Amino acid sequence: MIKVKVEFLGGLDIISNHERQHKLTLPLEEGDATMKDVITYICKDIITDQKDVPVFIEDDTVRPGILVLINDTDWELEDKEEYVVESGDLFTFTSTLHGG
Amino acid sequence: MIKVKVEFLGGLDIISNHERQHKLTLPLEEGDATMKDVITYICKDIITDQKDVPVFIEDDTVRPGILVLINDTDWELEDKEEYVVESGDLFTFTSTLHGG
Amino acid sequence: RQESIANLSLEEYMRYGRQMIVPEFGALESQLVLKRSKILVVGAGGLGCPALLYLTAAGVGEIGIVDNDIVDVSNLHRQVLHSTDTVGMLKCHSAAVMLARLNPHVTVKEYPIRLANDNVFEIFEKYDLILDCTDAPAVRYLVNDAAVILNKTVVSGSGLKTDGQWTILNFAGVGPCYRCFHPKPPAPDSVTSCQDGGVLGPAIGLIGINMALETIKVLTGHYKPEQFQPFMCAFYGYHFQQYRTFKMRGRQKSCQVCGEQPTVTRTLIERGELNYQVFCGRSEPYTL
Amino acid sequence: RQESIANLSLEEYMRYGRQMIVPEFGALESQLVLKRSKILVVGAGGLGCPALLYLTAAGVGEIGIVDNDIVDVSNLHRQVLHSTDTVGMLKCHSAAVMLARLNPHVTVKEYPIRLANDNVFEIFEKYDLILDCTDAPAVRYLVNDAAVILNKTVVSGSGLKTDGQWTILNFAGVGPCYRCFHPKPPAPDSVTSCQDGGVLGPAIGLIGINMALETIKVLTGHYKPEQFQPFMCAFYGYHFQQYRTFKMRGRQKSCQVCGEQPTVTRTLIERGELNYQVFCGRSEPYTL
Ligand SMILES: [Zn+2]
Ligand SMILES: [Zn+2]
Repeated sequence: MIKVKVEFLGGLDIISNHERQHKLTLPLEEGDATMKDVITYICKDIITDQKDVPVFIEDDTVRPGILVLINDTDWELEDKEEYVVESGDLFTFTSTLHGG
Repeated sequence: MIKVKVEFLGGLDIISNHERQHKLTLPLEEGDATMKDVITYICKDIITDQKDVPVFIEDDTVRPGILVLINDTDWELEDKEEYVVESGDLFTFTSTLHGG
Repeated sequence: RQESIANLSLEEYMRYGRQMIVPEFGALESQLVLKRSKILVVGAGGLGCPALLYLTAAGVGEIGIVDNDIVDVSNLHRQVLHSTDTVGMLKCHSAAVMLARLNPHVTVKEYPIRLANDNVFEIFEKYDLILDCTDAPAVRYLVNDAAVILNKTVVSGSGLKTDGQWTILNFAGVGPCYRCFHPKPPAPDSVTSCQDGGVLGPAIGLIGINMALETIKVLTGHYKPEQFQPFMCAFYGYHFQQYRTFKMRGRQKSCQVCGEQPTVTRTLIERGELNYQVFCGRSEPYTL
Repeated sequence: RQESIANLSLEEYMRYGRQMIVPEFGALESQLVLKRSKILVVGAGGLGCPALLYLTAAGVGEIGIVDNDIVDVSNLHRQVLHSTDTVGMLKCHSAAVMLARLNPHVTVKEYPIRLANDNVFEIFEKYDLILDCTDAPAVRYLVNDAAVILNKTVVSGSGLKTDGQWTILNFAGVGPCYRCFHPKPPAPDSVTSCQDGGVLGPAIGLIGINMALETIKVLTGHYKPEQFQPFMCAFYGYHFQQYRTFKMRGRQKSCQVCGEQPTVTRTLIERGELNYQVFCGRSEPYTL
């Protein structure tokens, strides 16, 4: 069991009943779970309405325009989907904004 | 040995050669060290010039006008001097500003 | 006909439309709350200028400005409501002229006076919320004490050089006040004003705008007395982690003005028995 | 005699004195750097207004403003450089008039045009640094590509409703660019402008002021190419932890404009072979 936190910011909370912060328990052991599992369980356990999954996922990964941060660091610096999850991690998903 | 971080912000870095972030190692065991020890070791190991100690300490505690935060929480909520230190703690000391 | 659109004219409806559609703001109801609100900005300097600009633009009904200072050319790098052609004018008047151009629906009242023990209560009584945009501890304690005694929320900010802080004091009569955070005044040698220590314009401007946003959130009911979490935000402009939010203590039972046995009272202040200059250990009088 | 004080007049010396004494700023030398600098602000809206105000106040030598839009009353709750009596005027002109009053030492150039493939290079070439204060992905990619090709740093901000973001792109020709962060454009259905989605004035204003501060830090040499840490700051106005600083990826070798084998080139853009509207999947043309 790995306990992590998930945040949807910048308007992305529309896919989770406007809840911005979530606790997520992965039924996996530390060392076995990767970011890919986190995404799978977000789709399964956090996204309220399965019709909203395409707002979050496109071509089997997080949709362009959504920034992914692992403990406040760009996931591009952390192996992206291959990142090995630790208890207490914070995963932030925030929409890129365009207004001015 | 307990390793913690210490920050001097809001201009208080004048007492430590303008270094804002410091690593501090306390030669004590977890459970034995309190905030009082942190303050003692800051005066001994971090404050560059002992003449600057009165900028930090008055009447045996942190000087009025300096906010003390333990892991971003007001030390008033954390037992102040009696707080039991854990490895990885962040102690922030920031001057209260008055300008407008 | 125009007035019948729930007390906003068609022009106001168009003017405020883009903030009324923001879900967190609260639509027409919140716009009407803003229109009915009266707020007082103490100090029209580096903090007050941006706070005044954005609160006037947002449509707060009445705004009072307390400042007895005169616009100086050395203010203009940060006090962006004033301009080269208002140098020498009273700041509260220079500000009022500019704000009237921006939004004629807002009533601006000018108080070209120094806030003091003998005038603070009669001015504060007229307003719902106070913005502390002042520049010295003595006047900050005075603003706090009068606001606590009159049960007004204070949105408070301060800055110096590249850094700043802001918070909400005495929120709805239940949150902590300035004396809860600072029961003892700072030593005079640790106090520096922007005029003496310098300040970057955008650094102090940021704090003023944040104060404007917090004021809108307080007025429109975003913060609830039963859920309010005391906080202080801090900004360090030349630091990688520029912004920090600190979780702060609640109201202190031992507080001398908002606690269980207050020693600071209206009578004490009005009779001049509490001398804020002496309390803060300064020989010279403060200026805003 | 006055001009001899190291190229600042006595009036400028007094005007900028309070920022020159801030140690992090860099004294007279940095003030002279600002005076010699030329910056371009693309968009005089919710982000551009506060950025222009504070950069003009700080004494940047020349500021160009690109905007072909007209002041509308629905802009005034957030676009605080404009005013009720400039409704109907070109935004770049309304802004220029106000800025001249604030600081006559700054040269303001107006570009009342829509930034496009066939004009972006000739305009950008004249400036040292670009502020991206625009309102749609298509123009953000255009700004980025032209700046990367001309080796200009971009200070970029954006916002919507209660939230915002800002970052430094293509810093000194070594930092990551907009395409490094966003190799694929967002789906058109996920893109909302402030005009359509709404925005709170102080929320977008905060981002613009932060952009002004970052611009000053870039121009005065606070960031060094060898030590630059890519970042993105994010603001969530109705969240307890309002501000976050994210550590971001560096320049990407695979980037289509700043990478090892760029496919986006000046020729491609100027010939119109890269259609930014089509790239971003939008049928209607962008507006600033
Ligand atoms: Zn109190
Ligand atoms: Zn790139």
